[in-house]
Amino acid sequence: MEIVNHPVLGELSQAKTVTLYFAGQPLTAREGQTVAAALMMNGIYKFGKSRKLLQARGLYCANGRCQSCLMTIDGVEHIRACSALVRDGMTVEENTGDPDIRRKPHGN
Amino acid sequence: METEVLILGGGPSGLAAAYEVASRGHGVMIVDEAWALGGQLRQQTQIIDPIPAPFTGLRGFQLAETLVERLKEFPVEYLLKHEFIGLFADGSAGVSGGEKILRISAKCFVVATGAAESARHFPGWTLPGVMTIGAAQILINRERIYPGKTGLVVGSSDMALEITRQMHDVGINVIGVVEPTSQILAKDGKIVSSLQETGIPVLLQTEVVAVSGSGKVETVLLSSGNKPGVETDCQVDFVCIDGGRHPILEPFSIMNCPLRYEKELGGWLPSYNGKLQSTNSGIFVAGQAAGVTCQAGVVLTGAIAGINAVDYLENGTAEARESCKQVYWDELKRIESTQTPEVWQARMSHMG
Amino acid sequence: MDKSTIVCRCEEITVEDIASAVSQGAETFDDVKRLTRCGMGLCQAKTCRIVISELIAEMKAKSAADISVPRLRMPLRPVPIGVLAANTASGSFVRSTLAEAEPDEGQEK
Amino acid sequence: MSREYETVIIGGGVIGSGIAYHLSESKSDGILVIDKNFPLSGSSGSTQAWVWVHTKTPSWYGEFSMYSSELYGYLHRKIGDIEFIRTGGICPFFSENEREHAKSLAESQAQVGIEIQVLDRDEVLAREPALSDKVLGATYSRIDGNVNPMRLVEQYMKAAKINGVTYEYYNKVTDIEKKQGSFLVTTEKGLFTCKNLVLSAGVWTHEVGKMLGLDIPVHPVRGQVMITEPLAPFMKYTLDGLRQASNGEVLIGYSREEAGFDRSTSLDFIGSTANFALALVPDLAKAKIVRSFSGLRVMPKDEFPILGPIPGIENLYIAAMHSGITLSPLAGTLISELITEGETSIPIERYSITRFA
Repeated sequence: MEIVNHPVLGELSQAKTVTLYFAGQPLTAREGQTVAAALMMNGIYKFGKSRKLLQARGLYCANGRCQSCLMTIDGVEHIRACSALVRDGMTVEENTGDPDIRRKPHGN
Repeated sequence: METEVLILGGGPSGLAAAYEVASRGHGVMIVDEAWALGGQLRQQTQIIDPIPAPFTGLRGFQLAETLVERLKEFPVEYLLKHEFIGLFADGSAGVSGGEKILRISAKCFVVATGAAESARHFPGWTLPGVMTIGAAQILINRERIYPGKTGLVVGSSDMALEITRQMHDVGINVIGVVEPTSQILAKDGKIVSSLQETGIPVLLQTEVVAVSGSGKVETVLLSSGNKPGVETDCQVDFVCIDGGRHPILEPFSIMNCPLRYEKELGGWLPSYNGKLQSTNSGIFVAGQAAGVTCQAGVVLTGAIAGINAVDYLENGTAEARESCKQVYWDELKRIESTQTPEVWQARMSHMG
Repeated sequence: MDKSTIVCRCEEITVEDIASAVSQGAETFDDVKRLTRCGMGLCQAKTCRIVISELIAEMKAKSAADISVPRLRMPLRPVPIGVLAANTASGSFVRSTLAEAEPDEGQEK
Repeated sequence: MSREYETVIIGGGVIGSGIAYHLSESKSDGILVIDKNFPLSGSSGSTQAWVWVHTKTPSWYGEFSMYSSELYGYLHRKIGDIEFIRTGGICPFFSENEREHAKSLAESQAQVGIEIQVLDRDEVLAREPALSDKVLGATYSRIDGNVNPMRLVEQYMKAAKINGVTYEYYNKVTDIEKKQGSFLVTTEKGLFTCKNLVLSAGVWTHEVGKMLGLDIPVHPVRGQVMITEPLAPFMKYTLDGLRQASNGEVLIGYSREEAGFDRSTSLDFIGSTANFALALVPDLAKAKIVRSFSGLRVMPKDEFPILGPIPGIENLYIAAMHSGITLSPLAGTLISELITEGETSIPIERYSITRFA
C-alpha cells in the first residue's frame, strides 16, 4: 500500500505509473520505485527461496548488500530487487535456484 | 579516466569533501552505486540537529539536496549507478556500471563509503517481513510504501527510536520496541522523549524467541527477563532489526589499509591519523567509514578529509586551509564531545 | 539461543555449525569460514560478519576486538565475467598445463 | 618444562595433516602437529584442488602422481566425505602444434600406464558441451578429478585426532635444536621434544629449515583463482584451468606469479582470468564472480617434490611439494612408512633433498 499522505513529505505527487508482470500477473508500480518496493506495495513479500533449505526470502537490507532480495528480472537471474528500478513491461519472477547460464551448445 | 581526487561514496561526507576540493579549484570525481546522490540522508525526514551553521534547520533529505546543490557551480564529475569493485595493480580504481569496468586513476582517494547496519539473529530472521530498521525507513520515506501494518522493532538505538517515531507518524502500528539489555541504547534524550509521546512501549530485558509465519512474518514470540518462562505471542506483519551500525570495510581491505578496533566508533575501522589519512598515504577516510557518529560528524569529517586531500595534492598546507580545518575540528569537538563524548574520546585515541 | 538459528543467510550456516568449527580449534572468522563456508556466499560476509565475529568471541571467551576481520576480496560486488573481461586488452596469464607438459623423449623411465 | 612426543610434524596443511593421519593409522601415540595459524590458512585452503595426473611430466612424475590419485579412492572411505570426484580431466587445445604435442604426451604417459586419449573437436564437444567450439581437440584422461580441499584437511584432522594425534594451533616454531638423539622444538607456547621431526611447512619450509642450518630450496609462487556464484550444474569434467565444484561454484584460473609472500589480488588478474574463462567456456559471460583469492603455492627449485629423510640429521624428514593436494595421500603414506618401517613401498630416492647438493 502507498503512503499517500506523508506528514513531512506531503501528498504523493501524481507520478507516472508503469505495469510490471510478476509471475505473469500485471501489477501497477510508480515510476522511480524499486522492484522490491513495487512488489511490496502490491502485497508481495516473498521474492524467492534460499538455496539450501528452500525457505522464503524477501527484502532485508534494502541497500544492495545482503543479496536476500534476488529475483529474475526480464529473464536475468539473481538481480537485486532492492536496487533495480521498475520499467514498463518488466517481467519479474521469484528466485528459485542457482542461475542457469547455458545458452545453446558451445556458447554461440 | 582521470581525476585528482576520487571520492568513493556520494553521501553527506563525500559531498562535503567534494565541496572543499572543488571550491579550491581541484578536480573531483564522485562514484556512488545508487542512482542518486545523498546516501542515507535521502530517506531521513527528521531535522538534523546538531549540525553546523549553514545547514541549521534542514531535514535530512534537504541537507542532502543542499550539499548537492552547492556543488553545482563546480565542475565535479559524477559516476552514479557505478559500483567500486576493486583496484588495478597500478593503484587505479575499477568501477562498474554493469557493462564494463571503467579504470579511474586518481592522485588520491577520499573513502566515504559509510556504515552498514549490523544484524541480530533469532529463529526466523530470514523470513520475508523481517528487515533492518534502515530498510523500513527507505520504504516509508523514499519508496512511500508501508513495510507492513503492524510491526515490532528489535533494538533501541537512536536511529531505531527515530525511525519508530517516523513509522508511527505515517500511521503504522508499532506494537513495541524490544531491547534485550536493561536500558534503552539511544543517547539522545529528545529522541527518547519523542518516542515516549507516541505511547509505543520500550520493552527492556526482552528477547525475540522466534519469528514465524508461512512465507512471511505472522507471529513474534517474546520472552521477558522480568517474567522467566513466560512467552508472549504477538501478531505482526513485519519486524525491524536494529543491531547498530559499523563502518563498511571492504574498500579498506583491498586498499591495504590496516584496521583497528574501537568499540565506540562501531568496531573495526581503518587506522587514520590527525589528517584523517589512512596508513596508506593517498587514502583519506571520511564520514561513518571513519567511525559511526552523528550527521554533523559525518559532514565535518568529510570536509576535513577534503581539505587534507587538497594539502596532499599541493604537497603541503596553507594558512587559510589550516584555519578552515581548525574551525571544522572545533565544531566537531564541540558537537561530538557534548552529544557523544565516548565517540569523541575514541576518535582522539584512534588518531593517536 | 536456538542452536539451529541461521547466522550466515547466504550459505545458511547455523550457530551450531559455528560452534562445531570453534570446537575444532578455529579461532578467527577466516578459520571458521574455511570449515563452514560462512561468509563465503553471495554477500561475502557483509551481513554476517559482526554476528559471527561476536559469536566466535563469545564461544572463545574473548572480546570482539580479538576477532580479526575476514579477508575481503575483489570484486567487492558480484560482477558478470562478461563485464570483467570487456575492456581488458591484456590476454590471459593463465598457462595451460598441457603447454607446460614435457613428454619424455625416450631417454628416461 | 618440555612436552615429549614421539613425532612432531611442523605444518598442518594438506601435507602435514595427511602425514599425521597416515602415521596415526599405524602408530597411534605421540604425534603432535604444530601449525603457526590454523590449517587451511595457507596454500591448502587456496587452491583449485585438482587431483591431477595426466599432464604431469616426465612420466616418472606422472606415475608418482597417479599412485597418489589412486589412493584417493580409498581415502574418502577411511576419513569421510571429502567431495572427491574422479571427473576425468580435459586439456583443450586450440592449435595444430598443440595436437602434435598432445599426441607425444599420450605416447610417453602410456609407458607408465596413464591412459590419455587425444580427442578431436567433435569428440571433445560431445563430452563437454560447455566448451568453446573454437577448440581443435583435447587430451582426456579418466584418472583426473578434484576434491574439496577444506573438507580434505578437516577430515584428515578429525580422523587424526580420533587416532590420538594432538594439534597445536596458532603456535609458531621459533627454534629447533638436535641434542642427544632428540629434537628440541621451541615454540611461542613452549618447548617440545621428539624423536622424529617432519618438516611439512609448505612455503614456510625454507624458514623452518634454516633453524636446523638447512637451505631447503622452496619458494612461494602466487596463484590467484576467481570464483563464480553457485550455478546450476553445467560442466562435468575438470578442465585445465577451470572446474565446477559440487556446490555449483566455478573455480577459474591458474596463475603463476613470482610475488614473494604477497597475497594480494588485482583487477588486472581478474580481467585476464575473465578473458581466459570466456575463451574456454563462452557461457560463463553471464556468470557472476563473487570473489577471488590468492594463495601461495609451494615451489621447490626444480618443481619436483622434496620428500624423504634428510641425510646427516637422523630421524629428520621433509615433505615439501607443489601439487600437495594431488600428492597428499601418497606423501602421507610414504613418510609414515619411513618413520615406522624405515623404508618405503615405492622408491623415492629421486625426490631426495640430496639432489640439490
